[in-house]
Amino acid sequence: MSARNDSAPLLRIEGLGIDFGGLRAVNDVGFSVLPGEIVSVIGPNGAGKTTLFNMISGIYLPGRGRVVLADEDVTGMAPHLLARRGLSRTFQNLQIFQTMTVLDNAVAGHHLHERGNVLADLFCLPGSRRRSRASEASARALLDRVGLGRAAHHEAGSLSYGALKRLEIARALALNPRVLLLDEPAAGCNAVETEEIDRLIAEVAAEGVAILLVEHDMKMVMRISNHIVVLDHGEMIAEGDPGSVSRDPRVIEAYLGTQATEAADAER
Amino acid sequence: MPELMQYLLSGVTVGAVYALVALGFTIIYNASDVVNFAQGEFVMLGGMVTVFAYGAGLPLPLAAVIAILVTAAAGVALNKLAIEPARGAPVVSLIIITIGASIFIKGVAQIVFGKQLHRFPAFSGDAPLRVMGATILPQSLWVMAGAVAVFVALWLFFTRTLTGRAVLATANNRVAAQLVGINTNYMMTLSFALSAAIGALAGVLVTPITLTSYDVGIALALKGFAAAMLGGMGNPMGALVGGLLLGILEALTAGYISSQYKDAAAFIIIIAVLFAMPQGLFGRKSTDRV
Amino acid sequence: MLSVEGLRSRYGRIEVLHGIDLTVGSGEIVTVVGANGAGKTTLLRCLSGIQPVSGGSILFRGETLTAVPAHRRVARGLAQSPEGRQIFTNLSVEDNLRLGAYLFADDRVEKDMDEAFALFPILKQKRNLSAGGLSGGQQQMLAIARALMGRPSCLLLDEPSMGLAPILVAQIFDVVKGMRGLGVTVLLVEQNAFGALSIADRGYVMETGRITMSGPAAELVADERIREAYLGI
Amino acid sequence: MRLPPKYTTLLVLALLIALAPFFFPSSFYYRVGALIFVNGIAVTGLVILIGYAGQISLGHAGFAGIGAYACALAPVHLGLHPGAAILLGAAISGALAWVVGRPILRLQGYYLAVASLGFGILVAMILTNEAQITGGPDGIAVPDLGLRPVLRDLGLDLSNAEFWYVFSALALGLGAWLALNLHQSPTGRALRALHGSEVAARTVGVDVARLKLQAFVISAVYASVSGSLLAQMNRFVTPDVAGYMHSIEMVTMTVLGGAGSVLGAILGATLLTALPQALTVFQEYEHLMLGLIMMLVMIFMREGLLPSILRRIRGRSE
Amino acid sequence: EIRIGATLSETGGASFLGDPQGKTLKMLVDEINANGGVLGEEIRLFMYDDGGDPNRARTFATRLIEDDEVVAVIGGTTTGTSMAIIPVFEEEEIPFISLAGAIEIIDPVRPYTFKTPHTDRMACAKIFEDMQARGITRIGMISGSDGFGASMRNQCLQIVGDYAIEVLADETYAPADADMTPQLTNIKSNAQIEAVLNPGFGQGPAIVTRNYAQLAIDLPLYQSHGVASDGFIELAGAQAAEGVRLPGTALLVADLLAEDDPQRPVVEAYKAAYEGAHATPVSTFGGYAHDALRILVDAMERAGSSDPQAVRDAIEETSGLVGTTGTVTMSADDHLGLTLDAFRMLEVRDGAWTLVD
Ligand SMILES: Nc1ncnc2c1ncn2[C@@H]1O[C@H](COP(=O)(O)OP(=O)(O)OP(=O)(O)O)[C@@H](O)[C@H]1O
Ligand SMILES: Nc1ncnc2c1ncn2[C@@H]1O[C@H](COP(=O)(O)OP(=O)(O)OP(=O)(O)O)[C@@H](O)[C@H]1O
Ligand SMILES: [Mg+2]
Ligand SMILES: [Mg+2]
Repeated sequence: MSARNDSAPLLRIEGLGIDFGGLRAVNDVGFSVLPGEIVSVIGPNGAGKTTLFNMISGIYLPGRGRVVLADEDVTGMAPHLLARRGLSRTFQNLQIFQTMTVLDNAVAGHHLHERGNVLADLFCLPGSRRRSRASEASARALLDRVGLGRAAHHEAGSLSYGALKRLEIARALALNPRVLLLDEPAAGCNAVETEEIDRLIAEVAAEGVAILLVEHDMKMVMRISNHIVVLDHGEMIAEGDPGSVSRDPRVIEAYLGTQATEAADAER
Repeated sequence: MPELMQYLLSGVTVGAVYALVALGFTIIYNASDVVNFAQGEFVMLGGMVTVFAYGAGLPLPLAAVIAILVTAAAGVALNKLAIEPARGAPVVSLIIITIGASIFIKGVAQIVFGKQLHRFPAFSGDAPLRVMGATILPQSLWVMAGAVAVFVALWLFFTRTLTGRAVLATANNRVAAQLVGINTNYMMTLSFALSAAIGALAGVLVTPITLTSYDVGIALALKGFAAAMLGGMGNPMGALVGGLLLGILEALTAGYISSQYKDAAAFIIIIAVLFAMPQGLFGRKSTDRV
Repeated sequence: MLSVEGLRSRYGRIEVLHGIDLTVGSGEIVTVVGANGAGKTTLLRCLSGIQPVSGGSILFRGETLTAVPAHRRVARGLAQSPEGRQIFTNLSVEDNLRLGAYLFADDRVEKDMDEAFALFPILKQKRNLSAGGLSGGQQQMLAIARALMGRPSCLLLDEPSMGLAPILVAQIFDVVKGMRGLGVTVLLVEQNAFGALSIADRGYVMETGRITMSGPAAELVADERIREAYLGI
Repeated sequence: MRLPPKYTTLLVLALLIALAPFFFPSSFYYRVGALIFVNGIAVTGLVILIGYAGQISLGHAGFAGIGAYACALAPVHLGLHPGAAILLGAAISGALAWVVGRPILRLQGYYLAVASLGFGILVAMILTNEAQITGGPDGIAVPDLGLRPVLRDLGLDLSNAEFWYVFSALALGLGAWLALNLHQSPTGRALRALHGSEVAARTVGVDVARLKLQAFVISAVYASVSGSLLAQMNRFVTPDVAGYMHSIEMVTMTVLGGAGSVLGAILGATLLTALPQALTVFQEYEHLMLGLIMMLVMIFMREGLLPSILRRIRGRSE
Repeated sequence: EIRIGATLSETGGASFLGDPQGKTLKMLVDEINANGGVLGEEIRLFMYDDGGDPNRARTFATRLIEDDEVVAVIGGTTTGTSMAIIPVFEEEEIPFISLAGAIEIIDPVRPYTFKTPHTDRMACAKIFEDMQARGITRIGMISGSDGFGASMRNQCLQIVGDYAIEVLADETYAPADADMTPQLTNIKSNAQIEAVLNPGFGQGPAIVTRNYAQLAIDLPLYQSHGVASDGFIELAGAQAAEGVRLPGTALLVADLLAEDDPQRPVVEAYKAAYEGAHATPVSTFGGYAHDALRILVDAMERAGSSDPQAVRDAIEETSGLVGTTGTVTMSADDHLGLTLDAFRMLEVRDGAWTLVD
């Protein structure tokens, strides 16, 4: 915990909030994520987790507050500009490039690093070709990493739900992000598959990427988080390390439920 | 001042024609996301069949009813023979099918009805009515009444009936619609029948004003489409308001600016409106979240 | 109640179900577990009729369903809460629920809707909002509630706990358990295999389009292979 | 060694173009061929816009009109060489596409369609109404490209139809090559990505607005060149070239052939250009047949001619 | 056999013109063949529908020459299609008789290009003469924006000065417009205007006429030869059309012609044949095709050959040929061969066309 204060945060959120009509979907949320750290955001359904992600990644314009990415105020910046600054994410409601192959989906994630000029692309100049080849190689490696290597040439639309979730992770990683936002990456995966994803996330974090995670699988969250932020009705109701959060009575009441806590304890 | 009044009356007359055509697009669009490019041909069929039935000696109201039924049957046939077999095809492919259907129907009409212009008598005579120094033909009132009646009927259909909502559900998510027990094929057939019937009704009402021939469909469909988009596709209110607005805009431009560029003015305004309201005046943004 | 024999299904040229045999007795809760891409979703899609079947047979209450279109199966009592939720995003929450009871127009619809709202109070709060604006978990609740509105005698649930907060997962499993008392048969596909097996009567294990194991749920939970492959214990 | 799909496509195209004349019963077919290629150019541009980027335009005939009238007017009023007029037309079209594309491309689906339709109608209307300059609805003559005499001096004596067959085939080849390059390039991939999911494309760093605009401009240039070539081949042009029927025809060709593939779309152009010639035997049943065939193709080959045919061939070989 | 080609706008915006032309050609060719053909050979007609699209017309022109190997071509229903295909025939040296109105087709004279309809300019002249005779000096114009309307408007504006007539209002409407009251209101509100001229064809003029009556505009209304048919009165309504004048051909008033009018037998024969074969009344436009074929056949018979060059020369020497449009006498610098008296000023009286004397 003390380590948190040592290095400069990669992502800092201050007093972030947004309203939809009369609904305060998110209000006054603030925390920060350090390089190599995994911060989880948990909370009941409709607490505002995905909305928070959407504000951080530039899909919604925050109504209040600031988002600071590596000391730069990026509040309300367009998603593609954020991507160029190293922010990458996955989606709770899958956003797959359906008609492209699995490989092309992953390569598209690498877009930033192969971005050339339309004219060069039109005339197939050598630079453009070289960049293409390089991104393909790194995309393949990523697909192998998430276990989709064999499906590289399938049309993305033909994958099962769990496979698509992993494809999204691969695509987000292809960006070589500094900050990675994962919205329920383990949804649709069984316990064993979830552990694989766990490992992957831990590896990525170990490379120095700041990770912000939304997940309802408490076992996973408790296992890998360095820090946990709890939202309820858009407000932060608790924050801290896994141990303290999981014992926080307010969190138990609003989110975990006594049954689940007991079950988890029993399993442990 | 009487000029302005005359422009407005003209605009409302023409606008009601556009609105009727635009309303016809609504149901098929709401059931399938397809803009039916053959909608103009339904309007043509409505007018043409009435012309010939009336010409054969039937009383006008009966001729009109026959025309509407025949056109509705054509709509059902279009769905059964062309749209349903292509189930699962991308929306653009379905649109091309409707373009093909429009060419086909026009081709048939050209052979069956010939290439002459036709009209039948206005329902309530040709004596113009005077309104504040301007004049309007009684048939225009019929067209306006028709547009309003269809609008009200559609509005009730989509907001007050379960079937109306089932039609919306079919377009929104076909698989889910089947999973709750909606017979999506039937919904499509129904919507083609209703759209065609509305188109035919439009044809019946406007022919005394605009005249009809085998190839009036495209021009009407184009303006109706533009009107529907201006108002917001799929929303009956949008079709009505979009149509009237388009008609009035054209009339005012023709009256005050330039009759050569009246269509241009209409489209410039459409583009300007869409720039401010990308879903048209009454269109709702779809709320798919990520 | 439901019996499946030699069921085969394909996407285009690729067969993904290679002959599935499965039965679900009346009032039983049966769960199917399996890895990503095993074909669980495809199986449920075949049962509800939105996925064409290329071989085998489906018998429901003694009648063969293979040629019955999806919307008629609903009338026979088969309802599904599909993968990916598949709610009507452009319609209001209430309309979504009302359409769940599309085949009915009696007083019970109101009552069922109230029950759904009692089960998921958040849906009541949002009843007039368009369903596309709901959070992921709220949409999942809506999908389940909509399936319940269809008064099924057999309920097909595809990962109902997905995206739900732990407190609600527990609640969903309670609801499923409660189905037994109402005489509703349930076929449950779950990634939370531990939870599913602990409320189910029997279970099937599916691997790449085939059933590889089956038995009473309690036995499966205890099975070493299953614990290792699916429960992560 | 297997050829990459790009070269396979170009090779197939080149073979077809080179071999077809051996089957021509009369030199009239050179004319049909040239028309196919000219339409093929416009349609290839639309593959980039519709097939890759998923944006519908019902106004591309407007750009064809600009290209065509540039060839009619620039040589007379600006003293430009007809060849340079093609470039001028392309430049104007590109610039105009860039200007109108900004607001228009914010729209989606049918809203984009109607806005672009409005643009096309505007162009057609100016060409029709400004009769002092454009010759009005009855059209205007276009100066000759003047390349044939040059070729003749070089010892290559081609008839008018033959010349245009070769010339437009080369232009199409170039257009197809560029479009195929784009397909596999980062830009092409990004275009296809935004077709799949705009949100996701944004979050991987695609500047969606800019990219759409680029696709729009490129396709406008294609349409413009197509219009220019048509005008110079016919030596005469009327505002019909900019009419919405022409726009709809272009989109129909693209989708009918298979919007995602260059070869497919060219196949669509071939079908819709050659079919009316073949259907003249049906006399007054011509239109009916045309509509019927369009419907049948789309019903039985819902992804378009070429993709469906390929799928079927692959399906059988397995 | 002798191969003759035609490319007409049987469909599309100009189908009112092209359709009767196509029907006429087919009917007459059958008739000629039934009577032994020309020069002892059968005529074979290759006819295509260009839909009014100049690009398609050009393709069909090439096809007629290269593929069908015809010796002469009739067609080009519209000025646009005609102008688009003229270069083909001039280059290939095939005689071509256009059925379109604009003066550009035969002015300047091109060796192989002829036409049968009087020019729009002549129609304008006829109308302006009539206006002059009635003492009208200030007029309003409302024209269709299609090729026909725009071309005639253009030519009328060019010569209107010669008649000391001033155009005070110049409105247009699009071919498919449903209501012209705004334009007519503008004309009406200009108190100086003494008459209104409406160049156009199709439904536009009928709607203009109806709106004219609706607005109770009390000035003489002139239509063009574009609507010279009985259908016009029916569409506009007899009441609204009452008093409308237009320059028409003898065809429209066949039964009103003087017994000794040289055109009478010709137009009566054509009218009877056409109306016998088709359920629709004859129109001026079908007459253009009738005359074109007659000119062609006459030239072949005089030349004693169907060789394109010989036929061309013979057409140029056509003299005193009585057609439905008028009496045709061509020369090396007149490839039309009609004079203004080909037009007759007609007026609707009691729901029927009558001759204005
Ligand atoms: N675009 C929108 N329009 C209307 N309401 C919205 C919109 N986006 C979010 N909301 C509302 O804001 C609240 C927060 O939603 P959000 O998706 O952030 O929840 P969440 O914490 O991600 O929940 P879950 O765990 O179910 O995914 C919800 O009540 C939702 O209905
Ligand atoms: N639309 C499709 N087209 C082609 N193949 C498909 C399609 N949908 C699924 N598949 C394939 O069918 C197989 C079974 O998929 P299915 O979705 O049934 O798996 P699942 O068991 O539900 O997996 P998950 O747990 O990830 O949801 C997978 O190999 C998948 O790739
Ligand atoms: Mg969420
Ligand atoms: Mg699944």
